[in-house]
Amino acid sequence: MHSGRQAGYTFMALGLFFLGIYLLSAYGNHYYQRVGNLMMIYVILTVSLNLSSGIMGISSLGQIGFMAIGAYVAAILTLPPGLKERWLTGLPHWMHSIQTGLLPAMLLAGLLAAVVAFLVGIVILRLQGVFAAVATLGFLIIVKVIAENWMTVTRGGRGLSALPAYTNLWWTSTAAVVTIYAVWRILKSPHGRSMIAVREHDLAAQSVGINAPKIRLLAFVISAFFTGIAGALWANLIGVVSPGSFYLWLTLLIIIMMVVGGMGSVTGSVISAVGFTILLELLRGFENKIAMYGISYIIFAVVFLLMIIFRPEGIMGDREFSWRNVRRIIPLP
Amino acid sequence: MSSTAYFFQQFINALSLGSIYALVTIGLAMVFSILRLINFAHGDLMMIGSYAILMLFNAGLPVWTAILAGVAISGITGIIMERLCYRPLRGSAEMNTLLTSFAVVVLLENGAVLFFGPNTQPFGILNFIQPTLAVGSLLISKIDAITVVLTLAILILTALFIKKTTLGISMRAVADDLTASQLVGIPLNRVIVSAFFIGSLFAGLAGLLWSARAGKIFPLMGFIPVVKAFVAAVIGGFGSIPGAVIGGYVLGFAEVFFVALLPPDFQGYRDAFVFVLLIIILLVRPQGILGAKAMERRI
Amino acid sequence: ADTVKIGVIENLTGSMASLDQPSLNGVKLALKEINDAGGVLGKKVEIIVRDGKSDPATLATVVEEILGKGVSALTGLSDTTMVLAAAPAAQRMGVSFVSSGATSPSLPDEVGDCLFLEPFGDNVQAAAAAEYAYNDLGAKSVWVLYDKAMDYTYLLQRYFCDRFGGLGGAIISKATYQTGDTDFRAQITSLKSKKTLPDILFISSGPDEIGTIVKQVRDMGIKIPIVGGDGYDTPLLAKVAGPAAATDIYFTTHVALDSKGTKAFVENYNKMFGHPPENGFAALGYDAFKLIVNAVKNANSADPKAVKTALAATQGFKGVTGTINYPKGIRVPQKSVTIIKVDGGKFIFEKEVMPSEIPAP
Amino acid sequence: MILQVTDLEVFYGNIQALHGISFNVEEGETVTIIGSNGAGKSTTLLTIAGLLKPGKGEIKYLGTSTKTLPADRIVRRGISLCPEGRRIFSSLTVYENLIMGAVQRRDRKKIRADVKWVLSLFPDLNSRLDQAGGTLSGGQQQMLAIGRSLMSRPKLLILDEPSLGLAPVLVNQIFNVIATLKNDGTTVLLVEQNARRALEIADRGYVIETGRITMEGSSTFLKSNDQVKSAYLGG
Amino acid sequence: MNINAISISFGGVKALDDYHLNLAPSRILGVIGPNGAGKTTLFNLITGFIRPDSGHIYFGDEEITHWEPHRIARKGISRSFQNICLFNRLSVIDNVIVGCQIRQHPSLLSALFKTPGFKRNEKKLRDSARRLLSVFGLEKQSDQRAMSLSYGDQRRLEIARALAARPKLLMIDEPAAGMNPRETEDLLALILKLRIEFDLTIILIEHNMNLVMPLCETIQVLNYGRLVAEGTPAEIQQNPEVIDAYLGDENDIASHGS
Ligand SMILES: Nc1ncnc2c1ncn2[C@@H]1O[C@H](COP(=O)(O)OP(=O)(O)OP(=O)(O)O)[C@@H](O)[C@H]1O
Ligand SMILES: Nc1ncnc2c1ncn2[C@@H]1O[C@H](COP(=O)(O)OP(=O)(O)OP(=O)(O)O)[C@@H](O)[C@H]1O
Ligand SMILES: [Mg+2]
Ligand SMILES: [Mg+2]
Repeated sequence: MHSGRQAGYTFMALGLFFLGIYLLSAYGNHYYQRVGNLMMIYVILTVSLNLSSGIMGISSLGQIGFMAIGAYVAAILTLPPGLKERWLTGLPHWMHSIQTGLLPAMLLAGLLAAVVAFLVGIVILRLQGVFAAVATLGFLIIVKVIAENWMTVTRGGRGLSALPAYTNLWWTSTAAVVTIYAVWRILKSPHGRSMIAVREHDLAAQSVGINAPKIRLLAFVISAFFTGIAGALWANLIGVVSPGSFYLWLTLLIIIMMVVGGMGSVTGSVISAVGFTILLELLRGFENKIAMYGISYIIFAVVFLLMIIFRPEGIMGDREFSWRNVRRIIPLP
Repeated sequence: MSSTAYFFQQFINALSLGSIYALVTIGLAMVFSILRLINFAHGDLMMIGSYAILMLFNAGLPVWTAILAGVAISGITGIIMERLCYRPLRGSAEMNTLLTSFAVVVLLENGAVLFFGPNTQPFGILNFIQPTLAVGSLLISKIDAITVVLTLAILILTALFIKKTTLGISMRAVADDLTASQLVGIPLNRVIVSAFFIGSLFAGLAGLLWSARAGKIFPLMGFIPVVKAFVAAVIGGFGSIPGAVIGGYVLGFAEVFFVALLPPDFQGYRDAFVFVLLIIILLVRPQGILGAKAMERRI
Repeated sequence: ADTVKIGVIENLTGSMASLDQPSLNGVKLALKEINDAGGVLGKKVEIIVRDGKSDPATLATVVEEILGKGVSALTGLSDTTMVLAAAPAAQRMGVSFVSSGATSPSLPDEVGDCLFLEPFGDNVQAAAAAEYAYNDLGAKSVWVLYDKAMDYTYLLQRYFCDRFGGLGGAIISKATYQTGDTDFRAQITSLKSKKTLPDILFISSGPDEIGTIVKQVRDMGIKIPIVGGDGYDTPLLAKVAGPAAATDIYFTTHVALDSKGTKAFVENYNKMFGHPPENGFAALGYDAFKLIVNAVKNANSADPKAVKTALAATQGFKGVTGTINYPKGIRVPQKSVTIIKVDGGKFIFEKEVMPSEIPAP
Repeated sequence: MILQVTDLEVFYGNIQALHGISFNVEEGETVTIIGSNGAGKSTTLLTIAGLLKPGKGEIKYLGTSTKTLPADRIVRRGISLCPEGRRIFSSLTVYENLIMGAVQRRDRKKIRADVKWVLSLFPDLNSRLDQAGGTLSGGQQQMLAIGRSLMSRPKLLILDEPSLGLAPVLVNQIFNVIATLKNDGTTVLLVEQNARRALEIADRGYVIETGRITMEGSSTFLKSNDQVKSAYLGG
Repeated sequence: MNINAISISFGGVKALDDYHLNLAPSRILGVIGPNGAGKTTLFNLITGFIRPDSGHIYFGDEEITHWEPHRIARKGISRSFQNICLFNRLSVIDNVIVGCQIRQHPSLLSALFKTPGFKRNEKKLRDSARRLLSVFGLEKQSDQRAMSLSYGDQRRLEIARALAARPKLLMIDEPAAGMNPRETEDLLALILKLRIEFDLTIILIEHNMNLVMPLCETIQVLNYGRLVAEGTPAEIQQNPEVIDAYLGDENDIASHGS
């Protein structure tokens, strides 16, 4: 198919998507907006996790640690100055009077997460398999412990509250689109191929000149960047960040989304993040109807088990969406 | 209290914490070494075993009968778990099985909350064992002494079992190459189920001792021990049974001595220190302390 | 509408469930009693219950869902962080939120004029405990152990130390642990190694750990009196620690569950759920709900704005957990604190006090 | 007839690898299957061993169908496959690898005797009994793999490219071992790229091309067939 | 290529002992020797996957003894693996493209913005990969995953990938394993052709004398890690020590080989 036409389809789809976003933010109720926001944040988290775990093959249980870093950075930056002065006595003075908007907070959040990922990655990425998994889990726990104990900067277990509710659907959806685009482009570039090659056989990859540690670090850092941004969006959506929010449940949730979508497939991650957000809301509705609290997670676990048993490679495997395939099913102009 | 007495008391505290960690870890390492499966539901087997013991005891069974039956129930639950959740996934990617075990955790914990209610219940089954034994100025808890002995006995027995018996070697063979084990005629299901059963029995036993130490049980109680065991197993060298025990003790000692030696303001950072220690150990020995001696992949 | 709708948000699953489920039970009991007595404003009361799953994101979502259904007010939640995730949405919509169990006194100011606490603030009970320890127990020095991962335990010990120090008591040292720990011997051994032992131990803990801590303290041969807050108010304390260990313990709480005023509550609870209240949060949930209904009655309207105004003006509301007055502009009630003594595993009412000086939130 | 394969079709996902293969092996015979890369030889052998399940067709061993049996039950009946690419247990020692070959047997004494026998066939392994299998050189691993499959004392031994990666002396040795086994009455089904030598030792042979049997006959016939010569034996 | 007295041992076993090599450009060297003699170990040493206990390795005029494998590869040494090491879940053509990428350093930004240069580059990579695949007769399988190839085809793909990196020195470990005599002949012709087309220096490990003898100009024989003989194919074939330890008594080349 002509590549110009494909681009045309893509722009049309994007147009429709943002039209939907417009309708939802103008006419949708708060509840749907909130679900929409969370959905977009999950999309960012899942797609960026897929870059480091699915595509690059790093078994990481620590991804949410980067989200926590992003969230705290954004929280500290956007916290009203008066509160900052009262609560965060450990910050340097000049920071007390600063209160940024969402965009700078987001970028700095992503950047700091990336820097931390770089430092942590140099150490941790030398490990493989379960060893990498437990070391990254360790990273997550270290982040949590620091957040709990560094009273004068994070306010400890109480967390930072009263954050301005900057985040809205426009921000989250734009960030999601940018993340998807970037990861997609990386996947389709020599870097992406090198990542997969290293994942499949790191020694063989080195034998054709790929610097395996470097490419792993690259994937890890980029992935942390977007995850940090998701953290910033989350912080200014929920309005309170606390150490317990960025822990194992969220870790589990996004890994499940990634695996069910298909490790290595950006399309799969998007489908699965959207699908699971909706599924969890529906299940909660059901749970409320029968008033058996906890049943929604039980069903969720069973759904996941069935998916993984009957489609171990996930919804998309490592295949991707293409207009060509769509045309095969629906006749497009 | 003199400073030597202080040190020895902390040493005993560390030993006692280490042994319960070691005991939890052995079962986890056993299942891992066979299936390359980190069974996060191991902690929930502990929980199920403990609830079973308590319910049977409350139903009027004698203590020891209740304990035996409860441990057996956790073993059987392990078998069911393998049959329903892990067998269909056999041979698939590590990430998939890891996640599956997380899903099993979600399933069991939420199920337990629905079934038993979310509240903590006292667990005083072993209270008839006098709590402490005083040696000079030192205090040794009897339950802990029992735990140490039990841990070492289990360690020796399993190590011999894995090394010497045909079933033990078969387990390692299955761990090594699933397809090849089928080709040489290892009865896969039997071997894996045995491994799961033994590992789950250990979980039941560890659950009993863990709950007796804490004096209480609750539906989410399995989570902390399994994370600790996971860490201990990695420190020791995943899959190695003696490694599991060493890892358990390293973890116990690290936790106790961080608290014992650090000023109170830093005590909160205990878990962070423990993980920094873990990462350092792994950088020096990427396979853990006793992990299969860095066998290079032949290419 | 033919019913008055009240939203109830609780963490019915996850780590907070052991506090919030009893709280919900309390709400249900109150609901039954109110509707049996004909409801309010001639209408039945209806509750809309949502589970927050001990997860801030879920809380923030379900609160929007409930708000979308036109409720007059919201109640629930026993933890400050959780309230902070749920309440801002209510604040935005001008719907009041009565937190049934969170006790951080600065909470109302952090959220806004829609947030009310049903229990007293931690500063009040901590000051009461400090005064009781200093004056009644004659304690001049204290050793503190607290859970560093929890907001409640952190604040409680901080206010306690403020007041105890203010009275002239000495804080020998502090030790910490993390929620979920089951082994406290390292901390206890370090206490034992102190040259001079303190007169009391102040242990700031949630309901799930306190039994184990007391057991281990006593097992290690320490007989010093233990003082604490409303986290102790659960039968578990005696059952986990055992009657021998659960002795010489004093704690502050909202109400003595065996006192005359609460007898009916405990009995009705037992009748409805087949067991006595698990912990103090049941009574708090019960009171918070009745407090809201009371405000609806006073406002003579189910409109959120009117309910909010009525809530803020609450005076002399008699609940199981004490009498609630909101002084002008303050949404933390001035309530007296009950002090309970534990002896041989039995909870004994000691006295009801109002601290003479309260540390600033 | 010890083995009878009729109309076997095997799929990998959607890809059909075998399009209806039929052949048989008589008791005591040595039969070889030759074919170029990707023809489907290994697929055929794996299906017989029970690791792949046929889409269609029948496999009869000693008169009964083995189609639904799991692989370990097939081994117990006396079929042993030494797979392509060795697949020894790399973390087990050489000795343990051999013991695993006899995992189904209960006669401890004879197992020990058989270990001796295998080591006499492959003396190179003798000094490495406690070495981890994974650290052996390619050729040593191949010997171990064959030794391991002999340990089950199979009635039907199936070898997939046993000479792969072996030094010429060892290739001789392996073929000698096969000859010995043949004399002892073991039935052998052999897939071997060294087609010339395979035909020399075998009684009969089949030629397989893209999943179909295209020719069969006695070894002497195949060896002298022009098509076979030009396609598989080289000039 | 120049190797000076390298030795390495694994837990007491000398896998390679005082090994020397001096290889002029454009030559083809065969390395033979019994199983476990240390041939693959030699390859692993040269390509940087293991470090020698002692000795030096030079390539051109640079010492590469302690370089990382990827750096050595970029310098112009490519290899194939004895135990096949493909990127299993990448398609056949992508396996080769990964090899072709070696000389490229496109920036991440050009990929993000899909610049024209980036697109041109991608097309170039794909074209040259396709050409290589057709040389190896794998063009029909180019969109399959590497793991779905049969053993023999996987061996070919290994060589194709190594060649894709445009090496000056190509090192192939048992390329004819799993090929029948006819296929071996084709491979022989192919290597000869490639050698000229790409101006290659080649080191070959192979047990199949039908490939080694006609192809190699020099042959080295290893046994227990030691160099026991070096010479032209004819010389080696006559060497009694080699016949005894390696080729076998009856010298199969005469009776069974072709
Ligand atoms: N795992 C697999 N997935 C998909 N296709 C496969 C797989 N294994 C083999 N095939 C395909 O099945 C066909 C037969 O392969 P098989 O391995 O049986 O060939 P072979 O005759 O043993 O070849 P060789 O001599 O190279 O070993 C080939 O076309 C191959 O591409
Ligand atoms: N990582 C290792 N650990 C222990 N021993 C090793 C290791 N690598 C190689 N060896 C030993 O070194 C020797 C040489 O092995 P190498 O693989 O180089 O042999 P080779 O000449 O390639 O043999 P083949 O022709 O069978 O492939 C063997 O005895 C082998 O067991
Ligand atoms: Mg084959
Ligand atoms: Mg070799």
